[in-house]
Amino acid sequence: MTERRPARFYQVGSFAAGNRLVSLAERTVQADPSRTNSITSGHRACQGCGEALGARCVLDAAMRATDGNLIVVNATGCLEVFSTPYPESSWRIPWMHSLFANAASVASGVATALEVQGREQIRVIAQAGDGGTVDIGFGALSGMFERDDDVLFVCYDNQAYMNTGVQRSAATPPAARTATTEAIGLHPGNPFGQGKDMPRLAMAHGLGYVATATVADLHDLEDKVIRAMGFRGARYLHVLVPCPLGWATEPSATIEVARRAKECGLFPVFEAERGRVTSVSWIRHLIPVEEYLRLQGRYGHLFDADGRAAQPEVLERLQALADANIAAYGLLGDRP
Amino acid sequence: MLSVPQQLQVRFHGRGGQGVVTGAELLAMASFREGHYAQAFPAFGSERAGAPVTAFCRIAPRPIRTHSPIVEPDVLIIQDVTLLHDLNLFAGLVHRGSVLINTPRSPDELGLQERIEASELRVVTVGATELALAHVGRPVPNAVLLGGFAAMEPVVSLDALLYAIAEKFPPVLAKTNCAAAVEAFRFVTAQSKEHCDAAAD
Amino acid sequence: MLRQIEGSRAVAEAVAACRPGVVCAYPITPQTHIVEAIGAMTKSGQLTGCRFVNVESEFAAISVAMGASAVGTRAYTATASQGLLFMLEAVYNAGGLGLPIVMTVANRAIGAPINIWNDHSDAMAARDAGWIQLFAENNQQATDLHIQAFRLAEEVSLPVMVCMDGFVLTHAVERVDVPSQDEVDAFLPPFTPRQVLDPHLPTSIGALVGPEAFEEVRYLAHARHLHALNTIERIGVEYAEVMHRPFCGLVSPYHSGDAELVVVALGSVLGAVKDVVDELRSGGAKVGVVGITAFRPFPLEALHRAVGNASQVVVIDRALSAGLGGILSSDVAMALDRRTSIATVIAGLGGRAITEHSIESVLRDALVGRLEPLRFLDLDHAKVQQELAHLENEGCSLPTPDTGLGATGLTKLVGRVGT
Amino acid sequence: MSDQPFAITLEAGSSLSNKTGTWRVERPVYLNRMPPCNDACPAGEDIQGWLFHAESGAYEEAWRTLVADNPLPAIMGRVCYRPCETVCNRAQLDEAVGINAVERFLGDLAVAQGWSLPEPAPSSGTRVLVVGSGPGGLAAAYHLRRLGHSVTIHEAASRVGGMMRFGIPRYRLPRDVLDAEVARILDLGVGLELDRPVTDLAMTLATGGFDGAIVAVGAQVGKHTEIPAADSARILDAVRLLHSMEGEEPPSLGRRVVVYGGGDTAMDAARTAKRMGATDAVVVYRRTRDRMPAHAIEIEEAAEEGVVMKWLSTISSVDEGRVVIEKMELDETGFPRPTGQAEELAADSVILALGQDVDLALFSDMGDVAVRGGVVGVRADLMTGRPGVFAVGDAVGDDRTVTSAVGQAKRAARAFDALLRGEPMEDHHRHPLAPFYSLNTWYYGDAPREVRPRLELARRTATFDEVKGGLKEADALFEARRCLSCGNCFECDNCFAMCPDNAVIKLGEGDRYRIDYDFCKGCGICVAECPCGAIAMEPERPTSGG
Repeated sequence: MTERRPARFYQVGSFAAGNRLVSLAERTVQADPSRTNSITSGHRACQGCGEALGARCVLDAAMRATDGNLIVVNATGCLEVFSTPYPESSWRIPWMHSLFANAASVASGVATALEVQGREQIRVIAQAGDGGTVDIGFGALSGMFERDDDVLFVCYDNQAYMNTGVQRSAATPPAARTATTEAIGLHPGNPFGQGKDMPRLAMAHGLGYVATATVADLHDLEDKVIRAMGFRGARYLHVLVPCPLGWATEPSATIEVARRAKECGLFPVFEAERGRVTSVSWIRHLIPVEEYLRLQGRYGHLFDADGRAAQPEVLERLQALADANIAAYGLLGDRP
Repeated sequence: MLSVPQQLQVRFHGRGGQGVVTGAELLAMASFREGHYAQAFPAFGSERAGAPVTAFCRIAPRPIRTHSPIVEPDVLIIQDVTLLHDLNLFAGLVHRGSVLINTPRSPDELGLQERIEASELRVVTVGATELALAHVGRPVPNAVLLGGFAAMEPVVSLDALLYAIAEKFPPVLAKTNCAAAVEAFRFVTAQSKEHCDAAAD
Repeated sequence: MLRQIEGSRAVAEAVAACRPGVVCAYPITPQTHIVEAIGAMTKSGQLTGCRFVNVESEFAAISVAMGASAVGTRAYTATASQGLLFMLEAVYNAGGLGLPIVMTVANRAIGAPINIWNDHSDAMAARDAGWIQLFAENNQQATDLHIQAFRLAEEVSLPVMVCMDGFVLTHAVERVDVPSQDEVDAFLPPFTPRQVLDPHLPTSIGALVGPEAFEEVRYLAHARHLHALNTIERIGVEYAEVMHRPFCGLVSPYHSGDAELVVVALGSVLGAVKDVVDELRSGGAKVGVVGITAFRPFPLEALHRAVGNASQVVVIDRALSAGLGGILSSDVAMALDRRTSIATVIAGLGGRAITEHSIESVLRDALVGRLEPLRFLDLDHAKVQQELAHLENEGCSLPTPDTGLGATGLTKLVGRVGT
Repeated sequence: MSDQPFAITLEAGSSLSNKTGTWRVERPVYLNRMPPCNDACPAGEDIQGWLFHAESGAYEEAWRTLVADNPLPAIMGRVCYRPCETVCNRAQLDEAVGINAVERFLGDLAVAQGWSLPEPAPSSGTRVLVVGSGPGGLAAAYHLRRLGHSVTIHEAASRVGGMMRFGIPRYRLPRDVLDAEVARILDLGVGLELDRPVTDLAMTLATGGFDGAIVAVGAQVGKHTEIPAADSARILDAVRLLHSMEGEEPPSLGRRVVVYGGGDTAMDAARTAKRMGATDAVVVYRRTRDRMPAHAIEIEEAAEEGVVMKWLSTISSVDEGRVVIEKMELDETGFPRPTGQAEELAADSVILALGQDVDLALFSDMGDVAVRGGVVGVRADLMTGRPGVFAVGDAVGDDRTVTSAVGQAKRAARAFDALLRGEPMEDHHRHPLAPFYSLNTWYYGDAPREVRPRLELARRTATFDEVKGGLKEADALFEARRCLSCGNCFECDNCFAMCPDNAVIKLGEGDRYRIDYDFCKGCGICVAECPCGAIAMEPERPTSGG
């Protein structure tokens, strides 16, 4: 993560994917022309899909970390649907889709079999959207965690069921509008006080490694994937991947939205080992939550036509959530 | 080899924890050793320790195809005397059937005369629990009781039974159970002799 | 080697002899003894090169097996009843993907009302999942079928379900010849998967298939099943030779060749039926029985041949399709000529004992043409009449299921057998 | 694949046959924008261009890129008023890039390393006269020489350098630096004739057999104003004063000196007086500070050195040892008018710095050369009414800085060359400007508060002979790397890395990227995440696309 690599302040493109002034090793995997492109062109994801990008970043990094010895199990969801509609597949790595709820279990089977075959050098990643992780897939996931099977489970969190038309999931944030939590009535959008803190739940299983990341910081995301592949046993990576369709954002804003989610404190980016938080990606330029929410149509009901706060009390509650994260994780680091 | 009539059907009664099902299995194994065809199976239930448990054993000279429960047993093996109060205990027992009861008391003391005479039953008792406690140190009468059965029914020999016990149980447990079974065998043999003598009078 | 052994134990040892790489299961009565035994064998070291995975549900059990199978490892699991239904989504998926998993189903009724005893409702609920379903008549067959199941599954790239009646077989201690490791090795070659997840030859397994190709996919699955009919017979023959067993193929006929009345049934009830058949034949009645070993793929031709010229077929159905009646009998009907009449006997639901006596009375009724198209064996008529009457007072009048169905076309099929 | 289950199992990567480019309604295109620094540089330097090389420590390459436009970086790095830094986008992020300091670093490094200017092109046989050896003259000579023309400079003074030597005090421009960069130009084979004032250009051209001339005479004549003064009063001219600082005996000014005027020259005079031992140096100016023509930096530095400013004041009379000052006030139009209030100031001498004029007598016999308001009339390409005769620097007015003189000299030289070759002056179209909002500054490391003072410090350390010190190599590198590369791709790989459709093709170091329109869905992430605004969306043309 940014804190781990030597800081190169003032430098041109210090935080860009690549930087001609630093060694190839210090650039992102995505900056490398020889990257795997684990999910290749021609997939049917929406314009500006954060999940398509996130999956490529995660898997390409994992491919580098495992020297190409990777098998991926995919839960049902957008990622699976847009990547493998007969007769074309976008995957360039061994990939299997079984069901919505059982990706973790199938991955357990793959990992166990590889162990029996004495081919432990081949590593296994199970991946799912937030629905396949925190909701329908949670039982299988918890079982895989508890058995400490040698699987990295990656959740591409776009905070709702996008594949079926943007319905609410247990990862949908408060006040967000979905097809099943419409922005109408006394309390528009998703209720406060619900949902699962999945990374914390993963940590509660005592996993060797748990981390969160966003598609906005490739260095951080890739470092965590590579780090995760350095562990054996069950691991969990939670990646925030904005969805232009479900969040009602500009396709071009995907990265910016993810960046703001982190910079306002609503999405804490951190690493944990054996249930303890070991490092935190600091907020670089703290922004009020409005600057994050404003970009998204799913929060449109919180602002009036002129972009002024239509429901200040709701914004305050959301800001309070961000502030709580900032305090809980020390997201401002040692800066005033 | 000891002969079996066309088919001998045994029903075991006991309580959860007394090894009723194991008793039926042991008898089947002994019969197998003896060269017969046998089939043992429990009366499947969701009972827990203490509840009445029933098990069955079929013994035949040729392959047993049926998997129906035994409705008309030739022999009852009652591992727990307190079950005698249950009227259904004797349900389906054939005329002139045999009953082996785990108790130190004599059949006469059990107040079964009426029933015995009505069905011309042959009732044998042996204090298997006491023997088990004495030899095995645990009140598990199943194997012991089978010693009595071997003496009572000319279907499985004592050797076949001891072989089955040795095969089923871990060494120490097998040894002590065999000892108890042997004693039960002798006891019943003696008892039957008396019976015959008495009958001869 | 000949042994007096519990059915579950015999099956466990047969499966172990097939050298599975991954065995996973979730506890459910009456399947537990099988996986307990295999688990013990992996722990004791008796079964090497195998991992036993304690999963958190049947859904995970089948899924773990799928993952293992997808990387070319022989995978096995066992379940029953609610467990099979809980994993059913993945059961269909494994069937669709053609992953050669072998699964024991210790047949048990499905609640509600909750019931732990034997019938075939669970297997019937999964009959269209694309799996091969084999039914064992006794524990010797259960043992043998598991060994053939692995060979079969891997040859035709389809998962195989070996069904054995819960408790009746799983908990019965019988004389079984459990094949030795050498014998099994001689019969069962190492697993070479049709499709495998491999970093060196990446493929994408489990695509989204639209209307443009879905029907073709299903057609090919059907073709694969029909092809399996021959494979089952071929493997049966080979197995009989290697293991010195009587051949057991798609169906097992018994005195059916010259029979005018043929009983068709699945599983452990066949033993009792055969006893009854002997009994009736000794009385001169021309009765026979055909046991169905392969329920899926369904052996239409083999069954047709086995039934021969029988004018009447009585199907003993150990499951009920409420609102229709027999499930097995519907399939059997497809294998019969028009002139052959067929009657369904619903028997042994939820562990209800099927006694020789009851079977015999059914057959005697059939022989004199007094068997209704649908009969519930040993039904407590007093009880149901009372309940129906009660309902009638409530204002809703119901036909009694057995006579009620008598009004349907099925009656026309019932002909009298020469007396 | 044949044995694989039909439709259920698919070939890896087969989606490449699905050309998603058809989804696109807008397409991203790479472009170059004009960085504000380049846009603002009077010398027309490609600042971003030479910073790019400096960033990687390729200093000689950086210097060569620099001198392609300006042969005097060491001088420019000292005397330029840095309009580039005023407009630098980085100023809105933390602090403007210290362009001038890096330029000076490169200039000094080149002198120290003895790097020589590029070899001239083969001789064109054309002879060009350059009048004056100031920045304009030297730059013109340099560019013409490089283009293969033979050049002769006629310098009126007995020493080379013009106003750089006789106008800019040593403490701002050490003479060894001046000499070194001049020598480097002369080494190219530029002829220099000292003490050769050109009084009649037409005649000089004719007699000298020149094909043309570039006139780069400086504003050397101090303006005067009538002030009642006692004979004993000591009044000098700033231009002369500064001139006399070179070589011959400098005049004595006394302890108390009053400078009259508000331009850079006034500041130079006051600060020079200070250095000559004056205890008081007072600048008297009739308007307010914000109207002072002198550059802010000059005023600051003068103030730091103890120079006192008297705003809204005029000198009404001068006597021995004192001057009388009248207070002024600004009228509503902002024009100063007398208040009548008088005030006395002790003064041993008064220096007049009221501006300079150019002596344009050399054009007197050229009817076709228009001279109006003390400056020569020139076209956009700096040619006077007489074909082949160009004028640059002070002579054409403008802001009369070294930097603009150098810039004009370059343009004049190129125009002259084009004229001689009979080619039209190629007018390279200017790219659209790269404003701050076109950048995505997230990707540039910020300078935390604590290091900002250090930035300034690194650029100026007071010494006696030279006010500003040079940068250490580390600081120069650090400074160069602060450049945002506004409007021009620096190959950060963001577009390549962040395209959800892998539709950006990396062409390799130095070759930038190409959009694969077969697959680009036109989401615009590459545009949004380009740090320097070098990609833009444009409407899809119906005919093209994936």
